[in-house]
Amino acid sequence: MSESGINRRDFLKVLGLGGSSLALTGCGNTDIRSGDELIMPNVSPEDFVVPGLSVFYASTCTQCGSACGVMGRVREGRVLKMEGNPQSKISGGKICGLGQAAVQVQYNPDRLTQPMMKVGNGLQPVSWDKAMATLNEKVGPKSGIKGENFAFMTGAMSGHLKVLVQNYLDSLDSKNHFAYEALSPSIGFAANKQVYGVDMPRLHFDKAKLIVSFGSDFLGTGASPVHFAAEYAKFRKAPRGTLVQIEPKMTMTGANADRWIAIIPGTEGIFALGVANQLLKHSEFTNTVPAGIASLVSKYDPETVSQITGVRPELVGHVASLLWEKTPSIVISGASAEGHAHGVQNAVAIQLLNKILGNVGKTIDGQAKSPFPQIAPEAGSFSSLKAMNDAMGGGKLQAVFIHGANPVFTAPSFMGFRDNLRKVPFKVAFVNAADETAQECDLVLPILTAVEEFGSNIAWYQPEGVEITMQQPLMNKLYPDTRSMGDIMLDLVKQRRADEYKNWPDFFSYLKAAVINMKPAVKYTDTDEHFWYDTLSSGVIHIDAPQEQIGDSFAEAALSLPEVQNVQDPKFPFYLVPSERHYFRDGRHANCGWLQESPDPLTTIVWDSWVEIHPKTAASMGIKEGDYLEIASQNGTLKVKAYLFPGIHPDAVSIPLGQGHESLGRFANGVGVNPFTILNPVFEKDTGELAMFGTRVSVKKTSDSEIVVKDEGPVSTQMGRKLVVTLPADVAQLSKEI
Amino acid sequence: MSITNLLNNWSFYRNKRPYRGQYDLNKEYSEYKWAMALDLDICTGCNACTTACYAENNLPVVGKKRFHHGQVMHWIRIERYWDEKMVDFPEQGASFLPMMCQQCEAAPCETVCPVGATSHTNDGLNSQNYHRCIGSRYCSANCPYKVRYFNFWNYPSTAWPAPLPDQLNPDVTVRTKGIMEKCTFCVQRLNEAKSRARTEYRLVRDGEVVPACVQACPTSAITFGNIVDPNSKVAKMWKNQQVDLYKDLQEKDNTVRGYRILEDLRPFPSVMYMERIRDTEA
Amino acid sequence: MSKSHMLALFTDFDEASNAIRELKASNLEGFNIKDVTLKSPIEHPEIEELLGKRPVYVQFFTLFGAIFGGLGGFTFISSSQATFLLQPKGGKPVIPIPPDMVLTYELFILFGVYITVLGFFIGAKLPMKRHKLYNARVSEDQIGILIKADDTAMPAIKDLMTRHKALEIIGEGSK
Amino acid sequence: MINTFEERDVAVEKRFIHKEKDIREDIAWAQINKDVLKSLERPRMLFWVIFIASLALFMVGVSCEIYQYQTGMGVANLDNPHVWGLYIGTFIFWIGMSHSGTLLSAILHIMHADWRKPIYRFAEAMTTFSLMTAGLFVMVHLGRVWQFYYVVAYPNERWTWPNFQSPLVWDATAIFTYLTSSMIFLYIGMIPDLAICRDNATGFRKSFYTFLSLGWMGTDRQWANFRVTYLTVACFLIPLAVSVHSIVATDFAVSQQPGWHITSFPPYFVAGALYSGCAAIITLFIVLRYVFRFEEYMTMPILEKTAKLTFAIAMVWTYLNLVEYSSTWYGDDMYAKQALIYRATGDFAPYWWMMNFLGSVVPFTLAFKRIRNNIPAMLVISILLNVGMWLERWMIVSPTFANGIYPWTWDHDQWPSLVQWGIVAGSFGWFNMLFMLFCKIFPSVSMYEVKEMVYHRSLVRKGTEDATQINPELAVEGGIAS
Repeated sequence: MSESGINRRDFLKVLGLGGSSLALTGCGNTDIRSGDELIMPNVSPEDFVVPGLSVFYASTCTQCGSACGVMGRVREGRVLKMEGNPQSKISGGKICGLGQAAVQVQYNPDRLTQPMMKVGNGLQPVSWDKAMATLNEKVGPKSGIKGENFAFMTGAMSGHLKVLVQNYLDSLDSKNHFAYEALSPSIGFAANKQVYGVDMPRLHFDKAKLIVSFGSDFLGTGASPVHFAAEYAKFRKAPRGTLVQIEPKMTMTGANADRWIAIIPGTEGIFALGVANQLLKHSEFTNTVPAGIASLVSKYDPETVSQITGVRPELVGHVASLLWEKTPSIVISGASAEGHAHGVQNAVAIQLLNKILGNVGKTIDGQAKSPFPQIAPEAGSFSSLKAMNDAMGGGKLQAVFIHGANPVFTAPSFMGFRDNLRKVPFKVAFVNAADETAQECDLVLPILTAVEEFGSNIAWYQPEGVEITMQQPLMNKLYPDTRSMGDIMLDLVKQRRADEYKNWPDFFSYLKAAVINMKPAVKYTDTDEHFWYDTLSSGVIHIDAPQEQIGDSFAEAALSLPEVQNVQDPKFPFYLVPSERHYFRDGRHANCGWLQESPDPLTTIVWDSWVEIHPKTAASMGIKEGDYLEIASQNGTLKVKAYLFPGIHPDAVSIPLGQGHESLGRFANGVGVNPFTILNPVFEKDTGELAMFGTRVSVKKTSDSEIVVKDEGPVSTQMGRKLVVTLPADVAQLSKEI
Repeated sequence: MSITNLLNNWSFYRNKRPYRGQYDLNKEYSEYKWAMALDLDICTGCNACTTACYAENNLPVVGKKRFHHGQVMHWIRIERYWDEKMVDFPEQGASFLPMMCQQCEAAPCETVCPVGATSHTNDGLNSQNYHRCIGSRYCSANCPYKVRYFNFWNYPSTAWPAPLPDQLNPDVTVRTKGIMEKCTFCVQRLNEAKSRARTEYRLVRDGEVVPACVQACPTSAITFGNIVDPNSKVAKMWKNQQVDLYKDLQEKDNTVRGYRILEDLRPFPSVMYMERIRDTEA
Repeated sequence: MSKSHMLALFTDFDEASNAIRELKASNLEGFNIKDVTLKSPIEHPEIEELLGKRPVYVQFFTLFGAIFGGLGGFTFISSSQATFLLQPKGGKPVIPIPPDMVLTYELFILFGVYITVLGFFIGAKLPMKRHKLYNARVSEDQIGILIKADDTAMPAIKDLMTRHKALEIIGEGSK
Repeated sequence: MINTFEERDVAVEKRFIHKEKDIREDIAWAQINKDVLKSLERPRMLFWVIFIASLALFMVGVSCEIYQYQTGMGVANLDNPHVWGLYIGTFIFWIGMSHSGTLLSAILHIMHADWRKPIYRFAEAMTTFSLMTAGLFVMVHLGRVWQFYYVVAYPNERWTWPNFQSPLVWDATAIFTYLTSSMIFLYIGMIPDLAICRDNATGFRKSFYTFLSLGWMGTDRQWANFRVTYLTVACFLIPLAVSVHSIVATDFAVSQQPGWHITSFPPYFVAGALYSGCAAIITLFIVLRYVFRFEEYMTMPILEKTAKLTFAIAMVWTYLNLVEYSSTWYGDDMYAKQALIYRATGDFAPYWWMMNFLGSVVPFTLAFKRIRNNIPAMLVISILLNVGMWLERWMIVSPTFANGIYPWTWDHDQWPSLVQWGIVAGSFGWFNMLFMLFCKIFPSVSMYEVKEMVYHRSLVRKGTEDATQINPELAVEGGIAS
């Protein structure tokens, strides 16, 4: 046996592997790692592993902030596929493509597999012992670091990990928790706060007969796309609701609208006031708003509105009459209406329509109030990035931790974030892959992916009650030198508060204890252990918490008229619409092959960035598809391929976000451009958030041209074939359908 | 292979054909015929089905260059059409069409395959036998929907850098270069459900098994099931939409939405689409 | 009585045919017209006729081959299809007639040609060893008459050939 | 004065023979042997140059194929709707070329057109070799060529058979039948000549030809069997040739794709095949005539007759082409009409128009006697016609993929890669190589049949001189002696 180079052990390994990778064997692709633990489970399976049978474990998808309950299909100790968890009210058993890609994050070939430390200009691998020793040295109790000199940047956060982060900051006596999301809902929250008194009301699309959406891409990128998609499906069933979308660039939601209206970016509020003006002429609505507001609104007659917004005047009355006819309705605002200097005002003006129509309480009401404020979600904001950037720039910070955010990539270049970060003596990144931010850090710690990790999550949009979605590992950790973020945080907390946390050797035990503490809230009667396992197996803790009351009164002061600078800047004549792709968001998952190859729904472009430009504008400038255009703002220039796209306002150009990575991995690096870099320093006045849609650009055609790689063929219509047939809504008899 | 067999069963061989419920030639009628109903009005074009298909069926990620060359392997693709009468803006949105193998009853691909690598299964699927395929690509040439995807490259050696192969679904083979592949209605799931049902002396229940795209679809726009079972949801929907699997031209009211794509070519597809609705008054 | 061979070569084809005509009429003892073999560089149907009825059977091979190919082909194809029930082809019966006819037709021709050629080899007795009296000039421009006859008749035949201006007369002994 | 039919016949013959003497009837038979056998002798330098060039071209194709075999069909730059490309187009081209040999040897044989005799041998060789080339393309085209034997109906323990409904299986069967039958036909017709070679060869070549000539002695019995066999096989070959290209046409015609699903495709393909074959014969005629100094046998009147035949077939092809266009244009098939418009205006338009020009306009030059008798002009025209016919096959295959039924998958990028071009070029190298080897190993002019031709011409002349001769054609084949 030994002569042939195979011993019994290897033979068994091959046998064990054979079953699962038979498919690969035939293709010469088999990868037998000698002595690897991956081989063993098949020979002597671990508990719950039945070779050949797949088991579904409930967990939570952390690919975006919606916290959908998911199930991981596990076979032979490997997680293979994500499915929706039917017990989750958020996902309803469904899942989006971004969630599917969680397994590609897990098995990503470019994952960071061991701690790295900055040596010279490059990162060098170090052991965990060395890494933790360094951490202790720099921020440990003996380092003498003060609270104000330390900052912890995270992405949007919720659950018990957030508690640990908070506790760690507390132990340092630091208040510098910067929860940063590049695409945060903060402006909308601020507007909602003004109108309803809550951050986020609950939206009942299924109850509405008409949705008028001002740039809200709720099907693609909103608060909870999978949940809203299910609501949308109900909304489209008999009696079929009508969707009107008003936005500068067609989003996926706009593509599904019955009526899509192109509008100059930033003037959505004016349009809403124009509609309000028309509505207030109906006697039923005259007393719904304070007289002061009514008189303010009255100056927005259709002609004026049309002049400002670029929308045909008759459409103002048309939308108003739709709202008049179809009740109950719901009017929502989204990113493209909110991302302006007057974003909150825009959103408030839009929400005014709900108030006039009396939708509050019918299609809009309060979310359930979570009984556990300490684990409540922190949605993140841009202003925290700004605050941290200022602190760094002022040289106040001695050490920063960064987790769940990639600010070097997403911070606009005018902030000089990279340079400011370099001023900080000690930077630590907790990452899955060595992204742009990690490249700048002194210590880069590889943490477990979401499918290897325990955790708890609460979404900031809760469809029904409060749903705490539990995260449990769907498989053993793939790389021995990666660590749980929870464990690291616990270790860090123990640096200073060892006594308080001595009962919990690891994050698992901490989480378990914390979850069991919630038992009373769910009125669970069995033992603690049962509660824990029930929670894990169902994946969700559902709490029937009472709804928050939302404000019904609309203070006159709440509405200040949107100031629209509809001034043409001859140097920068175009509005830049940095569009959020539904599977890319801020670009953190750009290194997944599936997502790169998943065509953009509207342009069907893959593996690239592009600039959408209206065919008419393009024709006037002599631009053809594939021509490289120089899109220049005050803060930078991008060279992007043109794609002629009819669903965009002729005065706007749109570049999708999420691409243009320099250091994320083989699938993302060098693909496309990053429009974050050219954003102008335009800030929302009330919140200080970055006005994403406030940038003006110039467009210059270059002589370069390259073919646009897309799924679409040379024609974009059906060429007379009966492929997608459209039936007028008044002919269809949906109520008779099954 | 004997002449007696031929003579004795001549009328059987001449008359029995794999449609009209005669998939299993040894039975009078078949127990299963998988079919779909796809509501285009609630399909949002979000591509969740496509990604789910990549995950379930070990579809390779081909990369930008090969995608450009049309060598992409998406078994289900979302097509986006603009209205032909569009003036300036697509005021009624876009038309999304998820297009996968239509599992035609009289499949144009089946008859032309020189080696019989694609054929009808007993439950009415249009199957693709990878081992038998020699890569003549005639099936794709004759497919009206162009939903067959050929392995132009040896994807197993390039598409999954380690450790991505760990994600591959062991129930589905990885296809090497030179063979044709296409949507199977997730036949691995169907077979598992069928054998599970058989061990329990019953038929597969409605909704017990669905393909990956159906399972993922956030709006539940796709309904899948056994159309032989009159109580299945899909059978009811087909009946309700007045689409008959075995008719090439449907006689139906103009208010119902069901139709099948390129029906006039008479492939008898097993996927019924339901017309997209637009509120023309909006 | 011993028999021997003799080859007479002619350049003038008319003379050669006259020689055969005369031989046929001569009724020599120990000689039969059936033992005359004509060897020529090109085919001479008119002279062959003089030699009497020497039937060719190739066409019967052809008939057999074609019928066998057609019937056998169809039987083979349809019975193969009848055993290949596992993989029915959408919408078509197990044994579809029109496509099978195409293949039947091809096999009809295939076997027709093959068996015809087989018949040719049998009929022409090919491959065979060359006769020892074969002369290469026969393949060039001369016509040869190979005669098998009793030794007693040989001189008379030789005489006849000489009379008809045979270019050369090669006997078995002369080599 | 012509008073009787007989007199008229004689007058016609006189005019025919004396005005257009397609071969000298006083040519010595030994001279024929000498001239033809000379072509088998040690070749000239030019031969080697061309041979090496062909071999190099073939090796280019082989390396491309090895690369494609190793890497996958993707290197051919085929893509998912556009799954067929030049391989299939060139495959049809070579199959088409093969029809010329059958036309000359079988059809004209039965029609007693004996001017074919000096040129049919190489035409038949062309048939065989172009079929062998076409067969290569079937292999090259397959994604998994190592499994090609699945197409063969061989008995196996799994009881699996090829799908007899598939036109590709018909193709395989038809091509196999045609290839073997035409090889047999070529060989049988060559046996008397092989005997001549045997009689004139020495050394190992003598044993080679002895083996191949099977002991042919030219006996009356052999000739009688030979005559019947040759005629019978010729009778089989004609419908076979027609069926082969009809079946290749059904590859397209039985499919549902626009631009392919056309009833007139089988005759159209057959006409195109004869057309390109005839043009190829003219090319090779001129080359052989020059290289082997066959001026005595491949005479100008024969070239002229071939040219006239080509012209006639070109017009048949043009007619069928127009039938295809007009039936599509006036038909009610949206897809087919769109595909036709695409051919004329889309990405392939330059090639499509060039194909129509070369195939339908250029042959009109053959209407002029001066051009027909101008050898350089004929060489150029014949090559142009074949370029046109090659384009035709490409224009049948590719535009349908690029603009088929389903608009979403209309092609982004259909230009064939260098690998495809390399393999196409390699096929010409392969064919050249085989053909050159053939010409050096086997007599490329049928000696015995030229002799027959000379013999019958001399008979006819004698007959016209004494005014008693009846129809010479009957004398040639019909077995009626004067």
